[in-house]
Amino acid sequence: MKYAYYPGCSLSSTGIEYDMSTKKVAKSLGIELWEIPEWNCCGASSAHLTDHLLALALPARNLAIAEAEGLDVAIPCAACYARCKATEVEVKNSQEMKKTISEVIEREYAGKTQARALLDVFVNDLGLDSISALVNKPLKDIKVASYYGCLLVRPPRLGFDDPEDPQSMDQLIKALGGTPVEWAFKTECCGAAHATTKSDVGFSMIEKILTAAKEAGADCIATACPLCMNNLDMRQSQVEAKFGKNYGLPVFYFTQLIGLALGLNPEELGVNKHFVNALGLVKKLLEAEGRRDTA
Amino acid sequence: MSEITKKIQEIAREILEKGEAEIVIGWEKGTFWYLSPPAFIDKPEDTQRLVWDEFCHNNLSKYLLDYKNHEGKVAIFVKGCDSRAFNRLLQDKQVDREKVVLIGIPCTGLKDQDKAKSLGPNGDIPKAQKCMECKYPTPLVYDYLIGGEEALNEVAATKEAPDFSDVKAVEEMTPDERYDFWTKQYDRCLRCYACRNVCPACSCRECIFDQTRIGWIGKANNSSENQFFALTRAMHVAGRCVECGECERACPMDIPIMLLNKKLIKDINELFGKYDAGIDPEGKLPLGHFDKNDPEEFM
Amino acid sequence: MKRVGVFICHCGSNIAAAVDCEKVAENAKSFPGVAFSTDYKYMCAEPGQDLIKKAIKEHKLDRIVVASCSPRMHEPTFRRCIESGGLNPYLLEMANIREHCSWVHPDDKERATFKATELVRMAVAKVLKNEPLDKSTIPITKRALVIGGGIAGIQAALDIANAGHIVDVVEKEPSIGGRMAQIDKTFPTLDCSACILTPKMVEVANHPNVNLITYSEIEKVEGYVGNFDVTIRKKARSVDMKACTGCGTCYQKCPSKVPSEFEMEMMDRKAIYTPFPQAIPNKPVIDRENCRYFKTGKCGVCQKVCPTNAVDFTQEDELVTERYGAIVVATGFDLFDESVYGEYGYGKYKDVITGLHFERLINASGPTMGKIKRPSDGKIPKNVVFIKCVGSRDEVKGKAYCSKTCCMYTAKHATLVREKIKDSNVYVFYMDVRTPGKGYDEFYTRTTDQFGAKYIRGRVSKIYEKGDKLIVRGEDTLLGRPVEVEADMVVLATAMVAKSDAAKLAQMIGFSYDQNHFYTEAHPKLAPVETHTAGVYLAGACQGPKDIPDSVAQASAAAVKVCGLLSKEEMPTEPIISAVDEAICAGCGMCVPVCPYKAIDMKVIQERVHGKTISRKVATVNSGLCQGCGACTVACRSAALNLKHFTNEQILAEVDALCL
Amino acid sequence: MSVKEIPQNWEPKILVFACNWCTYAGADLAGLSRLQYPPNIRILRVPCSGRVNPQFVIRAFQRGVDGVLVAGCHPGDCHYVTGNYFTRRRYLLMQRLLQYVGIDPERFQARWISGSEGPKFQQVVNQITEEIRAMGPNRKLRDAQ
Repeated sequence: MKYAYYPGCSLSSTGIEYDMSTKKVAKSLGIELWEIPEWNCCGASSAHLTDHLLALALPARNLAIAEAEGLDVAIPCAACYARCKATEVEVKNSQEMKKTISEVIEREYAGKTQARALLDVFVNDLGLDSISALVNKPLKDIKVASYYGCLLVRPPRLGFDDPEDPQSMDQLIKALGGTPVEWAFKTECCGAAHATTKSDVGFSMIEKILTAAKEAGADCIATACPLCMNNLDMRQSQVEAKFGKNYGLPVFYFTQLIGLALGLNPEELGVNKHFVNALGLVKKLLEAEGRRDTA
Repeated sequence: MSEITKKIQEIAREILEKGEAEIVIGWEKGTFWYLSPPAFIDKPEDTQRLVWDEFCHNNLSKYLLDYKNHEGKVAIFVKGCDSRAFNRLLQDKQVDREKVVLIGIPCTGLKDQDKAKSLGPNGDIPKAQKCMECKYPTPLVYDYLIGGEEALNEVAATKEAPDFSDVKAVEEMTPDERYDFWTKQYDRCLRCYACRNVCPACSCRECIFDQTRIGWIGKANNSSENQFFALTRAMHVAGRCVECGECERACPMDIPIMLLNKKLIKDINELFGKYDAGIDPEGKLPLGHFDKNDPEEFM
Repeated sequence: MKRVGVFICHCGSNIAAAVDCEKVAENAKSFPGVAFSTDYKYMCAEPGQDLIKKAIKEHKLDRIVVASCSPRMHEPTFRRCIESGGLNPYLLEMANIREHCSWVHPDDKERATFKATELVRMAVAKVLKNEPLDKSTIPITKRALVIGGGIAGIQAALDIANAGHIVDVVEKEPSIGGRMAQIDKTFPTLDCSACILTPKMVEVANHPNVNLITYSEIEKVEGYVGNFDVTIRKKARSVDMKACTGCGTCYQKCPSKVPSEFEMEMMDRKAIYTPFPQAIPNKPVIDRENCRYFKTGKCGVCQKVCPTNAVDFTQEDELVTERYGAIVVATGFDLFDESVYGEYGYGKYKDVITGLHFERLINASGPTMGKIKRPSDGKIPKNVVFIKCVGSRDEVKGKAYCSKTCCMYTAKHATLVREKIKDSNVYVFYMDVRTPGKGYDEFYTRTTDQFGAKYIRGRVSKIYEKGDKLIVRGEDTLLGRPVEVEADMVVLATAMVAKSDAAKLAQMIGFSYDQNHFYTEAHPKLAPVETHTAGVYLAGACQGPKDIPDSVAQASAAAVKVCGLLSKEEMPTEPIISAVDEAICAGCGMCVPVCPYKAIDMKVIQERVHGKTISRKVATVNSGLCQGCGACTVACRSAALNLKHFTNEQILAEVDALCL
Repeated sequence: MSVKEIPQNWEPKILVFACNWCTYAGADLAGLSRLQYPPNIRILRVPCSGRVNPQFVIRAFQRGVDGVLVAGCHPGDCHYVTGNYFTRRRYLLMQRLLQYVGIDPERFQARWISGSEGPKFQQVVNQITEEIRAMGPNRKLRDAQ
């Protein structure tokens, strides 16, 4: 199983642990990731607000490189995925756009290569059975709130899961031995950049998600987006201060949870790089494991 | 081969002696060494005439039409292609399965009669074209099997698949070249209807080419009428041809009739999905049903 | 010698302006078989027709060609004309030299005249091979079948019965009444549904011309208009209908409790039961799957307590076959599977219910005796949210169509909540409010203005539980703002969908259905109650979402069609149908699957061959079913099948004539 | 075939098999709407496009027609419910077979034209007439006369 890998810019900065854990886990699961050489920014957030052609051309270049290699592209970041998917679909459905794009990027791109969310690849290509077969440290007694965010399963019809009530990450958590909690905020907006520009708006959005996860009885949150991670993890203490709450909810990339369940070293997965202490929960997990072992 | 001949004679004798059938249809040696015409045996002692060799081309299933009103049972030997022909007749409701005893012969392919004639008995005679493209060398339906399951597996391994390269070659010509090609072929046609008479898909009580009162076709033997015959015959066997190649073998003028049949087979597979005629006598015929999602080219 | 008369019409100047009609008439004189040819200003007018009739006599004409307008316009006129002139009406052919010639080639008289001449030559060549055809008749069985005993079926049955015809009503459930029986009140009048339905149920049950066959299903349908042979499976009730008095002792004593389908599983019924108190027939059936006696062999309480010994465990399904002249299909609808909307939490949260649940909740004989109580804890809800278009108008998750009734019944529900719970708040999330019906918009206006229901234009994105509340989040698209409502109960207006077995019944009877499995009417405007199969009519929501008035209207319309049919002893059949030449037919059966009307069967014939009698199979065309499309003629390689009036010989003659 | 070979005063002759319920009605509508098209077509009325035997088509070419159009209701709209679905199957094959024996694709065409598509009828007739006019008389499959 081989995919072109498009990490995107967040995964070499704020989301570095997403990149670390993705690579580690992919290797353990036997997925070969071929990082697109000299990949460029997908243009997320800025490009599609300013220039439609630019917004398509940027991801198209990366997709074209993968297409020449005959590979579909696995994309961890939800925003990169959304931009790449939009490009793929538009090029695939318009001869005219295909021509224009190929001229702009000076490469052939026919829309044959598919943009695939990393979660989709794990759950639907590799399959839950193959993953659970390799689990040796099940996430027993860990209650996880699967948080998909706004972009991962949208727009409807193009996505790989139900856009309103997605299930794939919940099933993955189950396959890892954990317990997905029932909650209604799976696809709620995390506020994106509002936390920076209009913090009162942004913070209240984060507060809603964290409160809902806590009330649903979650021990932690799983995510598939570096920006969601920023908001839920980095901003958590600020939200706690502002609203006088105390969540203490560690946030994981789903890849980190897979890694933990596979028994990989937490530090190699970047679990130590979070703002809200995540190692505590890991320790609890390991201790529980130890108790079970000795019992 | 002689071993199979022995088995054939034995089983035929047994069938006649036990009264399982009144007639056994097989092959015997003909006037020339490269011909093995059909034999109609009704006495146990005559079964020694039966043979099996590389020239047992005749598709015996077609002869069952001559026994439609016969009260007793008829036994016939079937190669892969004969068994597809039998299914063809079954699907066209022309034979009663209960009234036929089928003896299957796994077939490793027969030799080209025309080449045999010119190369002589010691020549290196190639396989017949139809056998080089045979997808079903083993009988699909039978009551007895010569050589048992083992032979079945052995022969199954020899199966081939037509690559339609000959059809593609014609397709690649310009329209005028194609027209010239076919005109040259069908200008030779004598309208002897031998192709029709041997064809297991041609089971009409009265062929339209014999219906002079409607006037589908004139009696004149000219290109136009010959082409009408060629195209109409092709359309009538479309989706029904079992690829036994008998039409082409029977043609005294060497017209490549299978080249038309194969074109239709290729198109049916491309347009309406994979289909081999004479495999499932219960199935739907390609021109006997439709799919709402068939290709749309007529908008 | 055949003697053809050719009549070229000028149609005033409509034809004559572009075609030299005299010349065409002159040219036609030289065509083989033409004995007389002339032109005239208006062939269809009285003098024109007289001209034809006179010529038939004077010139001993035995077949006629009229070159004029489209045969789609005047073929019937000229057929009648030559018939009164003494010829068989099918010895007519028309050449369309107006729509297909003069009107489309107004500027080139020479070529238009040439074309008209050729069209006439084709018509002459064809008419020479025309055969006289006679309309035959098929007998009509004066008995109608109504499938489905809901309001549509009841209405159709009553109308047919009142016209004096015998009608059987087959209902799958133990009682007639259908969906309307489950409904509490009806919009826009808010009269009690049972109060207007039950009298009709009683009327239909007591009608001397109506025969109710409940707890029964259609097993097989054969035949054709006027003569449908229908096999009905009467399921074993396990109760002797004649002996049972409907006293109800059995179901009072029965120990097995089963969630009641009628009460939307919010209440229990017994294993021996009637679906609801006003059921007709008011005689119970045993639900064998849930009956202790049938499961364990022990119990039999009902049998012991029955004062008339009516309980009979040994009853078996019974198959009866009856012949009918016409069929009305009124099988109704199902509700969309709302669990598809995971974000609404139906099935997860007890207080998220459907409109039909709500109907039972508010019904005086329902599980809460008409008090609106939440299913979870029985509390009276203060804040009630209604969500419309759940499954309707949603191509992604549901159905693309509008379910038509939800706007009105949601308005009704909103009104009823406000009426019954004085301090309640009602919120309705909607996409559009569609109220096309008499008094409908006035009702909706009262719901908002008088009863104060708050309508919010926008979709709901999610519902989740918070304590004992349901948080409903959505968008108010008019204000462009997200909204959040703390609700005690949420009611989903789920889409109406076709019955799950709708396609099966349509295939059995032999008519078509659409991609949503609603039955297809013969014409969306001009034949809305007919199907493509003669003698089969549609009523109610099986054809598409409908409210009660529409269903009743369609049922009466279907009944009129049935009565029209049954009022005759026999009906004429179109003679342009296929025919089999048995001498040629080889019995291969290729024609059978291509016939859209199941008009071709195989039959066995006997014949003598070489002194022996043998039997063989040949195709046979049912003249009652054949509609004359000719599909079979092309499937038949040996041309044993031929279509009358469009025979192979005729079409070949036309092709040949065109090229002379 | 080059333009030179086209004889003077030659006019193409095109046979249209039109189903009674859609295409024939569409042609009537073209007339009612006075939509002009070249007078080269001859409409032969059949109940359904499913009635058109491929043998009729070959016969027309034999007798000297320069082009043939088989036209009927759009799939799904057949007056006889399913006739045109069989037409579609049959003529998808027939069209390919005719081309295979050398008939130019323009000479045989099939189209769906509904009773409300007068303008489409006009446009299809215009197009086919022009295509065939440009190709010249058909000599393939013709009787030697």
